[in-house]
Amino acid sequence: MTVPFLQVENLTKDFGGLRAVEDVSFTIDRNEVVGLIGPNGAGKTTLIRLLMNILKPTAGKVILKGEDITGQKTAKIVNKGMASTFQVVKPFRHLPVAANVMVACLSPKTKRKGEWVKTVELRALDALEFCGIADLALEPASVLSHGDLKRLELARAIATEPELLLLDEPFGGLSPAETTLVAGSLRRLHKGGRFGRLHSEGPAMLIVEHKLSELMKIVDRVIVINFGKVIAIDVPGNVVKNKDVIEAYIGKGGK
Amino acid sequence: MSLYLEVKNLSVLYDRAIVLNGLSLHVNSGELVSLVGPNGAGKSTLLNAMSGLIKWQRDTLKGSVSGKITLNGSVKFDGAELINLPAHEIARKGVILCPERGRPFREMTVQENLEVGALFLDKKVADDNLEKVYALFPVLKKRSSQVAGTLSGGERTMLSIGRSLMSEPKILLIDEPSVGLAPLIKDSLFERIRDVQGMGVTILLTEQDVSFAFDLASRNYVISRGKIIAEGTSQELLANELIRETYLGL
Amino acid sequence: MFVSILINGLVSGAVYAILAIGFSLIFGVAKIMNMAHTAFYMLTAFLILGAITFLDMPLPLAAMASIIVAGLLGVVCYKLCFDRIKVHETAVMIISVAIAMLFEETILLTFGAQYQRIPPFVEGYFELGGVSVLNQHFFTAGASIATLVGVWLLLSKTKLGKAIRAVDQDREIANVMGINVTKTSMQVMGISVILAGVAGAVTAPTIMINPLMWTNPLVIVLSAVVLGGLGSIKGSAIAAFILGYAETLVVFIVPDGSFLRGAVSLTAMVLVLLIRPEGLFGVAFEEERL
Amino acid sequence: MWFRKSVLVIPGRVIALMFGITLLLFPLLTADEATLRIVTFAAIFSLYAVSWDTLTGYTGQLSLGHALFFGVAAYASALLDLHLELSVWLTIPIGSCVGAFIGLIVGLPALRLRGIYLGLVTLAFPIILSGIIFYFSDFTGGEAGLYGLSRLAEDKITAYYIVIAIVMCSIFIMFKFTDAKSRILRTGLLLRAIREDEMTARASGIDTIKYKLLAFAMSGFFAGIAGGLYAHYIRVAGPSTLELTFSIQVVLWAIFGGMGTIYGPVAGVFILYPLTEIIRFYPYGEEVRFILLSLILILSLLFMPEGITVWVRDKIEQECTRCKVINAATRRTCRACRAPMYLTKEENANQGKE
Repeated sequence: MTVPFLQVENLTKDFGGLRAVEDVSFTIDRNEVVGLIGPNGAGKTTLIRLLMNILKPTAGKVILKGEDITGQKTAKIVNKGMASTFQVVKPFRHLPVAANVMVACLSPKTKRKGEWVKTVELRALDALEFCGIADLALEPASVLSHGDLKRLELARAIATEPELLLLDEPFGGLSPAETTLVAGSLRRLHKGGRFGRLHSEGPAMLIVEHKLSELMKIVDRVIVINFGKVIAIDVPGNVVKNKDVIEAYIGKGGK
Repeated sequence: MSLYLEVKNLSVLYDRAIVLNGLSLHVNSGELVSLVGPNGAGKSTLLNAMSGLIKWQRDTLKGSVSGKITLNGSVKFDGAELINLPAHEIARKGVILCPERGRPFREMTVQENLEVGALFLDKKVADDNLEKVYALFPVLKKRSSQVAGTLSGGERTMLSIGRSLMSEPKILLIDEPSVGLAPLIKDSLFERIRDVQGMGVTILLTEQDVSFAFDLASRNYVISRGKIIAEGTSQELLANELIRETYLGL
Repeated sequence: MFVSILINGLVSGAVYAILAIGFSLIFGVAKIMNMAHTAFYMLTAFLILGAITFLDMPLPLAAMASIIVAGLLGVVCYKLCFDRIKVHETAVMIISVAIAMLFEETILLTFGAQYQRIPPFVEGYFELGGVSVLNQHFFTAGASIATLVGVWLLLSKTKLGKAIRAVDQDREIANVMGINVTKTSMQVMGISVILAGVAGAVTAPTIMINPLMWTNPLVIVLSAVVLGGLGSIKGSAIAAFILGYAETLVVFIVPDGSFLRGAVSLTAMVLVLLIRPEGLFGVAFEEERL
Repeated sequence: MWFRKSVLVIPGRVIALMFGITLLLFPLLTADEATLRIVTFAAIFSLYAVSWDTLTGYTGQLSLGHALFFGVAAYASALLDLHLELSVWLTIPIGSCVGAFIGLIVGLPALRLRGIYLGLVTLAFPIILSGIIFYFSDFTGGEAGLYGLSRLAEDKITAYYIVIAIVMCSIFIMFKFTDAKSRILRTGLLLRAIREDEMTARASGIDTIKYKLLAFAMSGFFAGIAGGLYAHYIRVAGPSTLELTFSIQVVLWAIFGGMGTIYGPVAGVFILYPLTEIIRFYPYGEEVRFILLSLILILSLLFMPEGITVWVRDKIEQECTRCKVINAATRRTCRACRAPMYLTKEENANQGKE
């Protein structure tokens, strides 16, 4: 039996009296795209922050490539190959867009002999180009619109050359056309390869999203959580038919 | 029904990033209108702009937090122009904001929180209002001497609605009332909002939870990227396949 | 020994508490790090001295007048300086340092650098547990505690007090609840400086006054405010008492080590902050850390 | 060629260059020892102010007790000089290393604290240390301090050149260290990123703890050089170098000049420090100099809250909105991409109206 790429065991998080995430366990394989859905306030964002150790879990374990990474520094986790985007985008506002991505290109993980220092700018530009905002590279990040910020966040995450990418609402606030575009890039990214000087390892992905129709097209499996608990893990086709899921989403009346 | 609140061509820019893009909407007297849309569509910004918070941020913080803020357009309420009024004047005219997650004054007790809502009113009126709020939200009465920071999510939302009711509002702007609440609490909050409307208060609320909003409101706006995309009753909007798929995600 | 530690600690603790409350009020309401806060305390002491020596006023009247003048001066400073550049928080802080310097140097110029004495409000002393305690110390302690009670009543019972606390905790929400934040900020500046003035007036007779006497209390007040948890008015008052007692104890244990007073209370502050980064009574909200 | 392209066409850099040349030629302009002394002190203090700016202006770690690094290095150099009789060329580097080490120690709380909390903790350290120094006055000289240190050089002019050379090199190193646009050292970019948003920096895989400690150590090291030079120049290391006012002074200089720019603190020191010294020579100058100084500070901050150099820079320089190259404000087209500059000005003015 092989070790799963990411294994989450009984992850739990309390905020004061509130249990935001309760006993969540699941696994993600190296070449999978997994969706994470659930109603507002179900604990999806908290779960991602727990995985990245931005919040400290109350109990439970996160195991990446067979190594327990619970409680390790966020930067270290990123360098082990797990990167994430955030729902609330906080760029380095006064730095140019390109510099925002360059910071990620400077992380130790992306260090490769010789070419490292020389190609930082170029690789940052390639990441921006991949996300479709290369024309804004010199503008300070504070002038970007919401949609562009989302793409900047994606560029920043893929510039760390992750093997597992956690995306928190990558389509949030994007127009339908942009959504299709970004979904396309995600699919290309998942296949892996080189985009200019940017090296993609074809990361596995965990995508939190509300736009189910778009999400269902790109994912292999879906995890549904509600009130911090996993209520279903299944392929997209079955999830939409699941009684618990329908109830959680539409509400008890089933209106 | 008379035209009560009218927003025309409202634009908000943070630096050069457009958050609201020439948005227009109106609310009639006594109506309950909902505003649905995804994260980052500009719902909260709209309510903040209407309640004068954006103007306050522009004048006081001068962009030290999120860059230069530009605010244009017109917000007319009951015939008066609000856009250039300071936030406290707007509140005294009866347009009150209930912020997302309630934002109670954490270190004050529940009763003090409520009293803050009526600071600019006479003591006697304030006491009457307090009675009314306690009658509407018995749970607040039970917790009246508890520090607001210890309240649960649902109680916080109720406290913020109660606090706004203290200032004798004509129109309530409720920001995401149902966010992060359990279904049972959602249901009871649903009833309370109905009660508030029954008291003759006009309500404009924003929601991400479409089913919650559509059940509650008589008319809905769908907002995306700082613009109103569609307007109509719940049935009309749900019948429109395109809107249902792309904007509501149902 | 025990009695005098008790009394002296009480006196310095109460005075620091008044200063710390004033400081944290204006910091909470208007986000002004007013480094000139204790300069107003020094200023009031010298205003009293001036009123007595140059205008021949009786002491209580001189004290009242000085406190009011200081308060007005505070509001003027707020209007002329702080209010106009409140966006730039560091610039506000530096301006307040400059104002403190201005006060210090003006006083130096008019009164000179030597230590001076102000007559006590009440004469005589009192035997307690074998130690003689000056009546003035009792007066200082009593007046300080009365002021603290007054502030507490103001904040918890009056409309203004509720408005102040609301603005202190969330300026934006207070604003949309119909409170005029700008007006409240100015009132708080007045109150804050008047508190500093009261502290100056009641302490002045117990110490030798000197134009440089504002730096040491400033350090103590800053550490009390941080120790209590920024933004917690109650916390800063309690921390002020703790530091007041710590300081008194040090003076008793190491009699010729008055230079250690500041060092010890600051060490206490550093240690507490290392264990609890949000201060003794501050609240850390984990959800909001990101 | 490179020099003509990127230095001579930008007014700010021309001013910096002229300033540097003036400093180097200064002893030829005047033989007055008092003036030379003032300029030497200004140079030492500007290094001190720049080291504060590296830490607070660039990395965003508020330090209100910077005198600690300065004073510790001054004392360390003095002790090494008096007890071990080492040469000046050893005491100052070792003293600065002690400063860097202290920087690391102070940096440790920085990992848990931020903003004003950190500022207050740093403020506490020099005061605590001066308490200790008074307590062990036999070893540390107490109130009077340690005196009779060896000179930097036998005559004043050599000493002046030693100071100027060391200060200029140090400031240049720090300029490179903090320059976010530098292509050689990437630390500047990372430090700016930490100041802007530490969490995002961490999520980008940057070990922010390491870089914060690096900033503390660098800042401590260069403040230490300034402290060592100062101690050897006046031949005394006393508790005044640890005073609260000395910590606040550096903040005044740097913010008056312009925080987050290396040239700002230098300009701040070279304007304010000579001013306070020169006023002394006038009648009543000694008494009113600090009153005048504080009035100047208040007025300048009211009108130039971001600092004097930033205000001047915005008047004489302009960034091309298309290619972000710095141009003189007088140019009508960008020197790099030929885009018209006056258009961009209008665009900026119209921005709010769309």
